[in-house]
Amino acid sequence: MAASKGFFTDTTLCIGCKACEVACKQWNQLPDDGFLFSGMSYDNTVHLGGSTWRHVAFVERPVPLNTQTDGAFSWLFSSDVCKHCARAGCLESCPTGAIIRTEFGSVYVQPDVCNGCGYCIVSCPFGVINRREEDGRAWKCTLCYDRLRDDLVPACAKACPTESIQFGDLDELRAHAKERVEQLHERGMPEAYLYGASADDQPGTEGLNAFFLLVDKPEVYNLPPDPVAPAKKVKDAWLAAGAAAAGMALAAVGAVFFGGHRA
Amino acid sequence: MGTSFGRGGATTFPGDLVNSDVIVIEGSNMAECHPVAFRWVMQARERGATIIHVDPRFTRTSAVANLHVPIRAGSDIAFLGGIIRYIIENERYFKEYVVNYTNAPAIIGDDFKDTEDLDGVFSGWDKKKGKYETRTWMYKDVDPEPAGGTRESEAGEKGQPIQRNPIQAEHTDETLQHPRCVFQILKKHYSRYTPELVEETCGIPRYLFLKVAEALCRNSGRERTGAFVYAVGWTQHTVGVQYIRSAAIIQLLLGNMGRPGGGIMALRGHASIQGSTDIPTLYNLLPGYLPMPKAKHDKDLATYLRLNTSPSGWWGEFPKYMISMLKAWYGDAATKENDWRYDYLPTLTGDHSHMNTVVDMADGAVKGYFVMGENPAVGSMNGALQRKGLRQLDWLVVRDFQLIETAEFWRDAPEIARGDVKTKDIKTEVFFFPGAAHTEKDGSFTNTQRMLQWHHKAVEPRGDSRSELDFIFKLGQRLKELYANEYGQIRNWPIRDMTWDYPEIGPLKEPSAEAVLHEINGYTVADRKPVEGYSSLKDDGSTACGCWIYSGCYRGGKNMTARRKPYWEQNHLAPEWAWVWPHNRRILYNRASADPNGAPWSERKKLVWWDEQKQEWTGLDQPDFIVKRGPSHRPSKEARGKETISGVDPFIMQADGKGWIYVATGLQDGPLPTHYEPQESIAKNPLYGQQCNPERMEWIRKDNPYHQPYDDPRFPYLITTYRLTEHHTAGGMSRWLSWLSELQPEMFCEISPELAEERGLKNGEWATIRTMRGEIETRVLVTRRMQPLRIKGKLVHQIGLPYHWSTKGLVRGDAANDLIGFVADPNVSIQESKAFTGNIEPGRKSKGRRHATSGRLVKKLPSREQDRDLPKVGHKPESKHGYKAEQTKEGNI
Amino acid sequence: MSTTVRYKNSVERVYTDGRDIDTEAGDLTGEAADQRASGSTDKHLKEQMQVWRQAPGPRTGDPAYYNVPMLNEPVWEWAIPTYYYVGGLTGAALVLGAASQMGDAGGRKELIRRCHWIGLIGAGISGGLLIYDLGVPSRFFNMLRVFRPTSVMNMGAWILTGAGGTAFLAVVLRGRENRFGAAGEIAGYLAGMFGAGLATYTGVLTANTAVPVWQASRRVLPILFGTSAMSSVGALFELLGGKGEERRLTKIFGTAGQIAEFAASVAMEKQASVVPRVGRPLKKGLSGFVWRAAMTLTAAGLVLGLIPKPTRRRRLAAGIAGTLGSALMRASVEHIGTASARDARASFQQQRAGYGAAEIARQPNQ
Amino acid sequence: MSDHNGSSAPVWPVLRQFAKGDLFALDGSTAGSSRTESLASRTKTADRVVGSVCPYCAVGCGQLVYVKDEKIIDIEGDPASPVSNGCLCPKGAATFQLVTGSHRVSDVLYRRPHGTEWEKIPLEQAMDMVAERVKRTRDENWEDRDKDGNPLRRTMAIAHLGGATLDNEENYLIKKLFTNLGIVQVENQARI
Repeated sequence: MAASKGFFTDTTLCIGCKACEVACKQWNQLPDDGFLFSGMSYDNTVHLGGSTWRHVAFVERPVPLNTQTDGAFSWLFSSDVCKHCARAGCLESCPTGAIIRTEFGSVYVQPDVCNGCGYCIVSCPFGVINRREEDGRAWKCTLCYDRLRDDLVPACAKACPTESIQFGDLDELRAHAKERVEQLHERGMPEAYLYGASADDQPGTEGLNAFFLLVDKPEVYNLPPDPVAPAKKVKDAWLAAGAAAAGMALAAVGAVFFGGHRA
Repeated sequence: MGTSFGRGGATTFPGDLVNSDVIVIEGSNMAECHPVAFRWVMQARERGATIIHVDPRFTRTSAVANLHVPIRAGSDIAFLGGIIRYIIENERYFKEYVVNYTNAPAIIGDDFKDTEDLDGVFSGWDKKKGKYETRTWMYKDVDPEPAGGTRESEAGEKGQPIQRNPIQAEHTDETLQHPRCVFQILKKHYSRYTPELVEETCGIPRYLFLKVAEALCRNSGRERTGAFVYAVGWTQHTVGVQYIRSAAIIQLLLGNMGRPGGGIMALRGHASIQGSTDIPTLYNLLPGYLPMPKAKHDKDLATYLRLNTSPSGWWGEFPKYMISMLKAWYGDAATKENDWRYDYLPTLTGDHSHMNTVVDMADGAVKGYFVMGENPAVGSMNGALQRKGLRQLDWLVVRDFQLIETAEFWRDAPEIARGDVKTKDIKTEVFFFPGAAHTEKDGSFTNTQRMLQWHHKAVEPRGDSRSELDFIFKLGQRLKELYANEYGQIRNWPIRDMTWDYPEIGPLKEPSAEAVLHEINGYTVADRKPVEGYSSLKDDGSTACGCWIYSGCYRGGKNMTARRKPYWEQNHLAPEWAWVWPHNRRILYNRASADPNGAPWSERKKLVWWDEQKQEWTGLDQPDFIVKRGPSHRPSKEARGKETISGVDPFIMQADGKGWIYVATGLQDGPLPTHYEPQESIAKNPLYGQQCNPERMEWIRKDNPYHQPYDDPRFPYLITTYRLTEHHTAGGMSRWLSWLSELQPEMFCEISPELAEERGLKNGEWATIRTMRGEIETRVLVTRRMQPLRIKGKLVHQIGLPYHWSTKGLVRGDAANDLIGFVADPNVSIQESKAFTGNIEPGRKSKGRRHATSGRLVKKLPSREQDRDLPKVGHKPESKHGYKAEQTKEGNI
Repeated sequence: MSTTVRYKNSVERVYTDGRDIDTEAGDLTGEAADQRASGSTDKHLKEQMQVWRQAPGPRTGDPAYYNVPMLNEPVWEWAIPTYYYVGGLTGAALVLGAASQMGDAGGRKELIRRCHWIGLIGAGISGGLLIYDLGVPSRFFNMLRVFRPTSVMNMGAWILTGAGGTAFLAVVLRGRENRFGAAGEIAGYLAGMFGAGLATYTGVLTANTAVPVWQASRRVLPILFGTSAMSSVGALFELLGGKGEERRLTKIFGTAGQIAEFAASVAMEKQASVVPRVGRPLKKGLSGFVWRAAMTLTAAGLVLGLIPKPTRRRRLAAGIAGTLGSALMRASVEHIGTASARDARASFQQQRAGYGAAEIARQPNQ
Repeated sequence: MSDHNGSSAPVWPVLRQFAKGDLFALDGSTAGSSRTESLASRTKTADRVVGSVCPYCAVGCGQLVYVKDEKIIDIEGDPASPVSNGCLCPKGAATFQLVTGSHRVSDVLYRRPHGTEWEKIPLEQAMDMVAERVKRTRDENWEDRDKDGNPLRRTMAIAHLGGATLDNEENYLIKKLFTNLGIVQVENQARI
């Protein structure tokens, strides 16, 4: 198995150009997501979806960043992507085996297997994977599985003009990201932190293979503050199901016992 | 820039911005419009450089800059002038650099009067002609060549006549104390550009202004450098050239030119826009910034050469370039006896630039029009007037990828939709030819850093798609055939004699682009061997060269522009990647990176230096200097041409080898940048009685109405236009692509929450925007990124409008340029689209009216034209075109 | 496909297939090159997305991103809640069938036969509903491609297959006078076991998602679904109008189910509302209304069924109310989930309140 | 089940699970299809890779054009370029759609005077027609000298616009041909 690969998206380097969105569409030959004016700053793709595997969020805040020497305003950009979680909700919920863990540690949907059951869609704690109505199958970022097979960098990371999207071996990325946060703290940006860089940061997913450096609350970027792979809690439900099944059996037997022979 | 430093091209390249300690981005939204070049700015920031963005809007560039300075659109000279004053008053200039490498010590003639003396006008205004007589601006005791000096500068855009006598200051004062020296004149000129005035003019609070000035000063000198970055946010004004001049002055004062991390980076918007001025599809130039002959002056070759050859500086080589070009064009037909067929060239009688062509078109004087890879019906000002012009043509040829608005102006235009104009009433015959893409043809682009890069043909064009090369070549062949029986007439001889024998290659028998490049590079006539560079060119007809500044790009028969040695195998200047003019020099004027003695100013900022041992200039870059000329060299009095360049003259294209803080000759509208208000402003000029640039080009005609100069009650808001990362200019290359269209799917305007409140506008809903030229509807983005400015206690609101959309493509919307009138900078005829006034109201109330076709949109008010100009400047007569007819029809020449 | 863009000044309409690649000039072989895009818009995006009408700026203290849903909402339409109902009914009937096989089952022959038939037909309908709802129905059998215990749906597929298979065997073999009869008898019991799974796993399936209200209700949902399955069986037999032993027996089973279902509903409301924002869809809006309606119908069914001396009419009414209540309960759970997924703040507040991953850390046994 | 593994592994992943003792079937090696197994980047299959330059703005980012069977299969940044290090902006990244898009017209179209529709005409015919019109317009509107007798040698009735998106070689031929026809109104985007 090859070393685990992933993305480190450093939002302090993002200029919101959306090259990643287009490079992704180009390489994967995805269709557009509709020509809808959202009114949400410069974000007209709004969210990740079946046909949008990279999405840049635009956050207009009435507070400055600490590195800005003046002003009472800041504009944050963040290129969102499938997180390829170490514990991936979609993967664990997929009933067909269409979603697999690859040799690069990424989570991949096999379009030739997926039957479009839609279960992964509600199982993703980040709202990443989605179906396109006319197509029926579930789609999301593949971490450019095809490119990785040939030692190529994923299309978005390659296109990114400012190295906001960094691709590489996960261990190295994590080490680098840690240094980067320290560097930013030194430079007077104490608000910088890593999102999902490790299992410690994000126990619910046991760490993201595509993690982020953020400068505001995750919610500001439409990211959950404490996501959890649903299967981590499923034991409770199975126990309840067991109890319900037992109760039902008991009720049935009871009904037979009490309702049976009296007549 | 041409007039300040000698060449109009960007003096550096984006990659070198990494070495900057401070980068001021003004008049450019670099992160949005040039994201990949911005890569280097981000790297500089990460290395600790301070990034400052001065812009009316808080853009994606501002978002990642250390400091955003909101400015009133159209007030940049006041701001930059304020910085100049700050540098001088606080003695923060790089004295050794200024004294040695600039014309600051030069003494100016006694007749010169500054705008300070004449309330906003320089000496020499000719009321009758409506233009300056620039003689009084000259150095003391230097007699400029009378009127005829017509050699154009290498201005990146339209070059200007520069009078090329030995313009070397006769008198200098190296102590910079003489009251008539450039330095003192400069000091006086900007003495009123105080922080208070900057605040009052630009809406920039004092403390912010001081932050910028201090950051620039702090990062200059031997150890540190700063760079300026601009784009069309500066050029598209009635004083556009002077905006750039202001930055040039700052960079010269701070000693930032020719040094790593310094310079002025001009960012251009099209793949080969630099190339299309170098090898100009511009009326006033021949390839390599050789001027087109002027009817009145350049009657024969001898006169033309005399008027254009500079007795000092590099332009002393002029005849070699001109004769080699004629030789390339006319081959054997060009002989010494027939003046190399100079008499084949058509001549100019005035300004024949685009906007004049359009009004001529609208008046029926132009019959046939070729449009190739451009969409003027959307991308040009006053779209309705543009389209009116198209309707008057007999025939129109459009070459593009798809049916753009210009190709279908007769079918799909606002005035057609409205019914003001009927398709069947339009007589124009239209030919649409599908163009080949860059992947379907060989050829070179010249990028913003003057780099020629070759793109190879990957696949054959499909269907009837052809390259422009093929189209023009075959059109030429046909015309040669058509005229074959009419060579009795002299006027047809150029067609007969024009060399047009490029090898035809491939299945489509296309002309070989490499053969054309070979001709551009130049060759020795006898054996057709490519020349090594422009220093090999001769004025005896033994060499031919299509464009002398590109000479060397095909050196040794090798296509240098196709070189692709990976950057990691060479230094950061990457000299073996493609080819840069001139002579593969990456940073211009790099002689200035060394001190007068030839040693680098500092280890940290070394680039080119004098090697005592080898007795030559050496370093990381190709020296932009005469390699063997030592720092101690001083020319003799008798020296002529390039022999006049001394060892301490880094600006070798300038007649005196110095960086020009003060432009004694070469500009139409003054030797020093002066703050003038835009044609349509929200404020009276706070500095001078003269409101606008007196030399600006106006087109006073019914289909091009102007608002009142300021305080027009009908149009209380300032509007500025721009583009977005997600689209490309007029949209011909982006609105048809779904992957780009979905990212910015509709036309919108950007306004502040305060303006939204004032006018009852809501985010996401509709607004109607009006000027006298037209009315459009847009979606509304309410954002704190648009910040109202407080000017003299009054809130000034600005409206931002991207201009990508029109009636065709996947995503559509009204075209912003339909709002803008024709008015332009006098030096380069570039229109003012970055600052004008208008009004906004909520809702979709536009009826799609355009003044040019639907008549008046708003109630009539007195024009108050007199408020734009002082009485002594005069009033412009309403003439055929209405522009200062004297000036532009005859006077410019 | 075509879409008309709201631009009134154009003559031409806009056509795009989403990529617009001329396949003579460019190759379409990328990963998603065959993703079909007949409509211009991701349907769900379009439904959810409304043009933002305010000046941007996240709310301090309780930020969100333009109120854009953080999660994707369920793509399941009517077929899946219907399947929940039918599957539940099937499962509970098989459980009852198996229980009825016990002891002296002579008098319950008809009941057992009916239960097995309900199991067989119900499993068939369930399969049909699932196939109908799949994005790519032809790939239904991919459900059995792997055995993936982490996937509740995969388990469900095996359970449904097992339930259907054993119900089939029970129907075909049971009662025969040979070895096959014994096998049929065993199949009946097995069917009961599968049935218990079938009737309750759907609750686990729903709970095992990122949808905040479902996740918060995970300890109740399987019980709710199981008890509701029981009440549906009771209601169905009311409708079928069984007699004697069958009637008594199913009445007890169904009534127990209805009482438990009602109790589970109340418990769910409480569980879900630990974080008020999470429980909101149960109380507000259309989803809240549907939820209440389901509870009311279930209660009505229960009350009608408990009135002494039942008439045929009253039994029918009780059966209809119970059936509708059960079915509507499943539909409302679906609806509540959709509403919850659309509310990004439900997730945010749930997780901020310590009910994200932090909840697991607080449970040392997990 | 569409799986068809070339290898000896069982076709049905459940059997693979048994064989490997894999209880969960999460891993690609168990649940992968044959397509997944043979997945590779399409650029690998290119017949040739052609060096190019981005056609949008003037930064001049390097591009690589991948061609297979005379079709373009991909266009992306050239990592070797000192200008761009392989990066592209959104427009540059959309170049593939720009050059292979179905929006491109590949016929010559003609709109006759007062016409309401386009007509397709052959390229050669169109070229002849344009050449004829250039000649006629030039001949009819020739200016030999101005009123003072200065040489003009030109026609002001024909103009040209465009060049900043074109190649240097193209601009050169445009300038050369038009200047020699006496057309001086040659302009481009640099002014716009």
